[in-house]
Amino acid sequence: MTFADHLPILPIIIPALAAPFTLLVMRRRRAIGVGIALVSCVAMLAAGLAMLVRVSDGTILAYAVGQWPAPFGVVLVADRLAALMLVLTAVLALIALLHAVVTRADRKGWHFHPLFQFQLMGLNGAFLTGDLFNLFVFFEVLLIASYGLMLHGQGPARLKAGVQYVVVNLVGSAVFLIALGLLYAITGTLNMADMGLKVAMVPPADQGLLRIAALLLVSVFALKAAVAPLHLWLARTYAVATPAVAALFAIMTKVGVYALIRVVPQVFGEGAGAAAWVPAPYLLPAALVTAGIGFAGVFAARSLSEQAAYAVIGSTGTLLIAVAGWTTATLGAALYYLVHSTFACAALFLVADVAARRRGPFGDSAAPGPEFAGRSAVGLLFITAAIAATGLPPVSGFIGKLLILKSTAALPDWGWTWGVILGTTLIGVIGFARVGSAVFWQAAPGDKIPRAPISSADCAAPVLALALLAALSAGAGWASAYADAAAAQVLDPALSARAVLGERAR
Amino acid sequence: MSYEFLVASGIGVLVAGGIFLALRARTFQVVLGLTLLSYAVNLFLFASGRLVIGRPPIWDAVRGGAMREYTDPLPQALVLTAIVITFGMTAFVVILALRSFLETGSDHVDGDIAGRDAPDEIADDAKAQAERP
Amino acid sequence: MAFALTLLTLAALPFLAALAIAVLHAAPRAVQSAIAGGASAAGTALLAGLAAPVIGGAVPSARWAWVPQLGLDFTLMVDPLGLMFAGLILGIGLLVVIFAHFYLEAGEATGRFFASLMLFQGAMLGIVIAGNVLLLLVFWELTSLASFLLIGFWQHKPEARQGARMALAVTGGGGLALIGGMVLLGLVAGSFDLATILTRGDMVRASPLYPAILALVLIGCFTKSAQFPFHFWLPHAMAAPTPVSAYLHSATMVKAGVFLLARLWPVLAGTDLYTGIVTGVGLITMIFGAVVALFRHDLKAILAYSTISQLGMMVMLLGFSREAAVLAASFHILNHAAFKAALFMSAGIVEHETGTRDIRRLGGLGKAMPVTALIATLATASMAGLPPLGGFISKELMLYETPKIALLGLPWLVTVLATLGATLSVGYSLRLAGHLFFGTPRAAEPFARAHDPGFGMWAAPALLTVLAVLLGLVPMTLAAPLMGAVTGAVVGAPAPAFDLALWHGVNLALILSLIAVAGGAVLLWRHAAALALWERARLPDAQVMFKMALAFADTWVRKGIVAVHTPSLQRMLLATFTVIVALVIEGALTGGGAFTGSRPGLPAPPLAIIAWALLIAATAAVVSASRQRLRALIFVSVIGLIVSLTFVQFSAPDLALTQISVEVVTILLLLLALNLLPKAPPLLSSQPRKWRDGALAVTGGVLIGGIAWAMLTRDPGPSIAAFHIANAKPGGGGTNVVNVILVDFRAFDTLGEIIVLGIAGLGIFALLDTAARGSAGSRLARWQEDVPHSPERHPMMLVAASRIILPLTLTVGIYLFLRGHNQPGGGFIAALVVAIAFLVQYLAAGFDWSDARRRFGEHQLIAWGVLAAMATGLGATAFGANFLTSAFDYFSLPLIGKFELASAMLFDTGVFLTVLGAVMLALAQLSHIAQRAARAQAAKRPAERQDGGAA
Amino acid sequence: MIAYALAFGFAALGLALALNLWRLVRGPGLADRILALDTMVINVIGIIVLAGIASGSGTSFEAALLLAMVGFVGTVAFAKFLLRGDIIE
Amino acid sequence: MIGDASLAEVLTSALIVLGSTIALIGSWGLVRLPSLIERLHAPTMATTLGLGALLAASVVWFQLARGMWTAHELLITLFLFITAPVTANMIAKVHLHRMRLGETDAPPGPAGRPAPPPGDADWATYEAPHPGTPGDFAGD
Amino acid sequence: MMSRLFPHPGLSVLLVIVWMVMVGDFTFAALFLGLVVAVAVPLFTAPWWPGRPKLRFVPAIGYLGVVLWDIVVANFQVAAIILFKPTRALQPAWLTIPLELTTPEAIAVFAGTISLTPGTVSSDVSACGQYLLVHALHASDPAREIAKVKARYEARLKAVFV
Ligand code: NA
Ligand code: NA
Repeated sequence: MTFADHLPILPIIIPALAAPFTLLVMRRRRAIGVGIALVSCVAMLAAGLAMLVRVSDGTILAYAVGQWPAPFGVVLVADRLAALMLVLTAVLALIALLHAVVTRADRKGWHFHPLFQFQLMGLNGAFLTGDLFNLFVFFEVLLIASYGLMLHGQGPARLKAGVQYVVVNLVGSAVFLIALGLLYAITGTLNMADMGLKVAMVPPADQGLLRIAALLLVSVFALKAAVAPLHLWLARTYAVATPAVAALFAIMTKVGVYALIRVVPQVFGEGAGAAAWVPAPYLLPAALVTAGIGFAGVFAARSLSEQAAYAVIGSTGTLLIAVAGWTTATLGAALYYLVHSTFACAALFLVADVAARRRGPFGDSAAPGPEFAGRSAVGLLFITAAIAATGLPPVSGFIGKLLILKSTAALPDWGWTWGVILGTTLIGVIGFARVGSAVFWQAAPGDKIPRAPISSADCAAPVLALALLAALSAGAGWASAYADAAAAQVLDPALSARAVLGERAR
Repeated sequence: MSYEFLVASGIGVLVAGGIFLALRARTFQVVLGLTLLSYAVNLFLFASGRLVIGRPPIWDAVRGGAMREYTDPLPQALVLTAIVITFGMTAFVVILALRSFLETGSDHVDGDIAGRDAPDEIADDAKAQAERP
Repeated sequence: MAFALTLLTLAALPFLAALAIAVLHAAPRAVQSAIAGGASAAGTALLAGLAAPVIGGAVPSARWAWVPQLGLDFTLMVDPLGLMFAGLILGIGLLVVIFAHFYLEAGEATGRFFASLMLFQGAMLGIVIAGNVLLLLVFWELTSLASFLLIGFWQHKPEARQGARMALAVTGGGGLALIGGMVLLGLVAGSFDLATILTRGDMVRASPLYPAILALVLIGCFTKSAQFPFHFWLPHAMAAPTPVSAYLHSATMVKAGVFLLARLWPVLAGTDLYTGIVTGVGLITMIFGAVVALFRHDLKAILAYSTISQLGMMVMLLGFSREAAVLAASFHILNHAAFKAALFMSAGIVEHETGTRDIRRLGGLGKAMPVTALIATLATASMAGLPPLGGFISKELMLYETPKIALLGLPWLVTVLATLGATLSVGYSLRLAGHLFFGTPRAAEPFARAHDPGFGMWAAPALLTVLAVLLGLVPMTLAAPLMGAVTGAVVGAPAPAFDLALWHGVNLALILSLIAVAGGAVLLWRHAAALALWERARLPDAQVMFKMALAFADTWVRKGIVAVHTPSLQRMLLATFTVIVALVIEGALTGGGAFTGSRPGLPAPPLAIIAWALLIAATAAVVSASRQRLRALIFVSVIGLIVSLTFVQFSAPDLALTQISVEVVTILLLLLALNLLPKAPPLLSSQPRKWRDGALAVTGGVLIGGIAWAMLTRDPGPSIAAFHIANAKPGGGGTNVVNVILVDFRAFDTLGEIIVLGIAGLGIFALLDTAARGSAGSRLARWQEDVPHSPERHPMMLVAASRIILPLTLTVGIYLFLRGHNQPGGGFIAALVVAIAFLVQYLAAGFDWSDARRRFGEHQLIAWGVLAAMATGLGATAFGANFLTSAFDYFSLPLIGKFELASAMLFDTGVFLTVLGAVMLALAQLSHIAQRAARAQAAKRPAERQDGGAA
Repeated sequence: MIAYALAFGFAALGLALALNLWRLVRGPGLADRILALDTMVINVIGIIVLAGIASGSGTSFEAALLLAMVGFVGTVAFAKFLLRGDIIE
Repeated sequence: MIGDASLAEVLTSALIVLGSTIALIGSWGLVRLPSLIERLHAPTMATTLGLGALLAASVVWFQLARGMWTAHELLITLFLFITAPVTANMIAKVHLHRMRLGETDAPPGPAGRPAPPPGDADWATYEAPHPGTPGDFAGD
Repeated sequence: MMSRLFPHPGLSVLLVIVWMVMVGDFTFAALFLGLVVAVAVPLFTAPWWPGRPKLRFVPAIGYLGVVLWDIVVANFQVAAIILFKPTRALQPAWLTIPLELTTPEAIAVFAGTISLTPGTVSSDVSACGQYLLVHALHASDPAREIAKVKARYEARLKAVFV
């Protein structure tokens, strides 16, 4: 048993330790607390990258927590997809944390850093676990932490939105538990791989229950992913959240998508009887509508943060359009676009904040404010972020959308898909251009804002996010190759079954 | 009348009550609704181990470690976890509701606010003509 | 790959220049324009180096892999067509930079200007030398973005912002269509490599997708090249500084569409569909643009519409699908680039010098600014197609081809309309020159200011005009080789023999152009009358329509979005529950299988039925009394009691214990909160809504109850729990299997669970700590008891009981904790019991008294609890086992005898601490703000009494 | 014999619960409902004890103990709420 | 049927019948007695002799029939003896309080309202306990 | 030393008993743990019960016996009342009992005893702490009731609490 063998659990342990420590030191020694938080994020990134390297050859690491063999204990499964999500999370976390610290947003209320670390623990756990109930637990961890973070800074708007966000998710959790109970009652197991094998043996008499359970579970994931019509909770929640937090939340809807990608092929794939590919008839239409609504929202929104929030919805829709294909090509395209859209939306939230901090009373709303220092620079950041979010060249979103277009061309409904993807891009472009030109070009009567100019340090985080997008475009060849490999791995549940269950898999 | 019917119908009634209350407009009613829902969910999860009388999953020398001697312990463990989590969530939402009431002066679930706060049209389009020299 | 480096440099130069200028945005203008000009010059030089071999037939190209999965490679290639365009882009680019250097006013953001300009140059250059259609798309959209920035350069002008957005919307949108078309094209042709695609024309034209591809590609081209009905953005783009108009909107960007048509000519051209659409659209555009140009008064508007018209002519020629027509188009591209750029710059000069662009306020400028007049007049003559200028030759070539094309089955139609177009272009050209430089000044003031600018400013247009003249005088020597090569490249075959000359003897073409000239003269002569006619006829304006469409979309999309997304929790939940219910029904209907299983039911004794009745009644009461909140809470605790009893009955002692203790804490929590909430608020929901929700609720209840029934009446299959039971004692060292699962088999869940509780505690603290401040604080201060209360705060008997209860309960708690591993109990239950023991103290003796005796901070409890649990997990790794691996052993001491120590106990301690901390944190904090409220109340009372006394 | 006694006991306590329910629903005052709830707890303890005798195992004993220990907290809190509004002050 | 077991059975059965009967009567009293303050007396029976007998039955049964020495039932009695008077006291206070408020759903009952104690001090429910007196236990 | 280790010996004894009763089997291990608890818990909870009263054991035991007997008797009396006495024949009454006990603990035990015997409920204490308000379910002669409880309980309690 060497240190390397514990690799899969590190991304969970690191924040789980960092959180209580920051909690203990924060009150007296701020700097140390922030230091711990940053170090923890870097360590997480390191662990993620190590895992990425480790699994890039196709190996699937299975880590039996408590050394109880799967399916009896909880097992962590690190494959290409998990590693990808972990690295993505860690990088995003660094960006968000950087912004929070630089803009001192972390001081606007209690316990930002412990909550932040716990949030990351929940995310990493959700990406790693190979056990359905454990997935529920980690969902709850990341949710309760997100409640705290979403309310960070408080104020009426956040509290109002908070009530709705929390209640909706509580209902979601309730449904999750019902689905779990039903699945356990039918299959007698909680381990995903094991359940994938057991569903094949479900007698005809229980097929109805099986399908119901599957539909309930999928609908929970759809709620987390904010798929129309279950997306209503998202827009205001994200728009009012502290920008650094909102940036981190860019990954939250992706958790729902991830869960779909992870669970459907593994548990409800071929041979799942009545539950085979259970979301199939609904996912594509819902995704198309979601994408449409999202970018229509971008078009209709009246402030940068609101646009960012709707862009999250739109990007999730676009992403799920590809997922709904359930082929290696489409899933690969989806994974590439997932990474891209996460950073793009995060960048939007951050740029919106940078602008709002400079426009004083005008915030990031489309009302023309006085000129402010570095307007064209911030404007340039916004344009880049907007290009990325809409998927125009030369940023990675373009490549992502090309991948999706190309991979979906073979599918029966490609006409709809293409129409929506290209159409939403246009709506998005127009929307961003309007609000952007109002915020960054139009000067209201009365010149520069009479406030002390803000140091441009707060541009660091958004610039970093955009730089990552540039890298993602430059390295698109490698990235999409990895994404395809990850997709292929996910779509072959036998692989992970063998890795997790060993000889039990037969 | 079988126990199975009593439990199942009980769950159903709790769910119905929960959904109805969750759809009310006052935070406190919604909290009550969520409470009912969580009772129902815990019972449901518990029921996934079926109903067994007089065989608690506690080892004794006589019965040893044979599955059939005991009721299914796993759902019980899951429910325990669920109860704890639900308690945490309920506590949080209760206090959030109270806090939002204190902040906004209304215990309406939407804080008595509908629509958005942002200006309704982009100034650029409206002011375009006016601005022209 | 011999040319790889050259090509790469060629493509990269403008971008590097843009970057450099952006970095040096504060540097003096000279530096910036030097960089820009230098880059353009260098590029031109590189290109010149390539010219000879390319015209000689070589096609320098280089390829770097980028996204293989996509077929997107970074391929660059320069063939004659690309060469010609690249030449225009770089050469005219250089001149524009020089012109702009003198044109821009002092204090303008020259950095931003030149950076954007070079960004555009790079993008445009990319389009014409891209060897991969996907790469071409990248550059294509990039030009739209660059033009967006350049048109909007004068940010303070609303027309600039709107013009920029319109251009972006139209060309960008067209670009998206083009993306669709190109990806389809690539998929059909089996490759995205341009060279390969060009060889697979037949395959493409044969494909059923050909119409779709054609439509999408043409939309892209037509929007970019401002073809009717997508032309309207171009005049609005004239809000840009004149150098931009000269560069993007006459010489280069608007020709991108023409370029792409030419580029894909071998693949797409040759079908009736193609000829029909492209010729038709080009022809209409040519005439339409010319007519409008004839009646505009703004110099730049006239030039813009003339550009539209000229582009229409080129598109039409390409539409003919004939080699000779392609030659004509190519030659006209060259001519137009030369004279139109010159004209834009001249217009810029005129505006610069006279301060106006309104042709009605100008005139007779020939005396005031002879040089400009000479340059502009010659350029105009070329535009009018008068000999001996290049424009004349290309027009001749066109009119020579038109009779060979039949449109709508009418062989003469194209000829007639083309001649009409030519006539009109003569008309607006003559008017431009005539009304500008000849005759008498129409307004004194602009004329007074007018005089020729410095050499720097007229050098560029002069050079271009000279080019335009030479293209007419010595076309063969100057352009023939290039034209031949270009035509060959476009048609993908050796070009037919041709002769570019002013004089081919008297033929139809010559007669037609004489008619055109004569007609043009007449138009100039009768212009006033024609203008009156024009202004009476109100033709529908595409731009107005576009604006209306956008406004309409804006209004209704916004209305829709706002309507749907009104942040209403009730709506969110309604949607959620509806979806859930619908899905369950769907599953039940399509899934099949039996409703009731075969498991024999357990007969229920009367007592059970009574308990059930209690549950139903209590639930009903909670629902019906949900607004008499205290009563509702009483019924809630009845439900809790029945649920606990259920757990007892069905062999779940641990659950019973947990339920009982959680119940108490929850009720305390709700009571604390309720004290500050309205007790019996007015009714909100309307009656119909209640019925709707009721129906949904009942459906949901029936469905979930039904599922539960189906589940309960089925015998369980083999379960992983068998392993848990079998290994609880031998493997986990405990006889309470549930507890062993919690602290060992699935301890990982428990770890997450306590963390959830801990986070909840932290979140609650963060929420309540601020409650004393801001509006919440003031509201707390204004807090009123809604009913008169008893003055007694700490009833004696309660206090007395609480004193003895604390030690007793703690003892029981310790007991429950220690035995948890083997008997019902455990860390969580113990923690709740202990918490309750302390809460009783708070309840009896009050917050201050109890809090003063508190030993540990709740935050510390939570932190140490999580750390203890983590430490247990990590401890295992120290022994080379996996995280959270448990260990236990039996020890024995004299007297005391055999006892067990299990690492799980340490883990359970972590659980205990966290739960205790979280529960205490939540309730203590909550009671605390309630108390602040009470204090605020008490503080107010004496004041009131005094008021009473005074009254 | 013991079986009959147990049957009688369960029946009697069940009936008691039903009577409590009547008072619980009928009220009239909140205090009456609270009292009914308190009595219900006592009767449930009795039922659990009987069940323990019936099953011959002590596993359900702690449930009864816990009810006896913390059951009153709810009752007291309700009462305190009616008296003072603020249950912890 | 002579012997421990049968004795145990007889004893246990008797105790069970006694206890459950008392509990039932208590609940009946809760239903039939005229007002809150009278009803308050009824459950005391269930708490004391009712549960007492049942717990005794349990002790006897496990002791004599099963040979398991269990006395932990006594703990339940212990806790009930501590808590029952408190709950009764609190509910009585609520009754007193509401009588003064004259709430319609809290009729005084046959005994009517209590007379104030001799001296100038009123009952604690109506007048905060004077500092230093036993009533001021927590010491405000 | 002993007093610091056992701030309240009576409580410690009670806890040991409670512990052994809970554990249910007499092993040294159990006793040892019980002793640990009996020492630790009172020490830990000392601040929560300032000024604990001292009490005499023997009288306490006696008192307990009397109370238990009275409870049983009272149960049957009240049962009879509930079952057979019509409401109109019921004579509920408020008893104001002058207190001789002075410590809150003693008064609490006294009042508790009264409440535990069915038929009487201690309802309140006077603000001055000198009177106890008791409600009697059926008291034809309130004065006799008062005298009885004072004689049977209060007198004995004065001996228990010193
Ligand atoms: Na009582
Ligand atoms: Na009594």
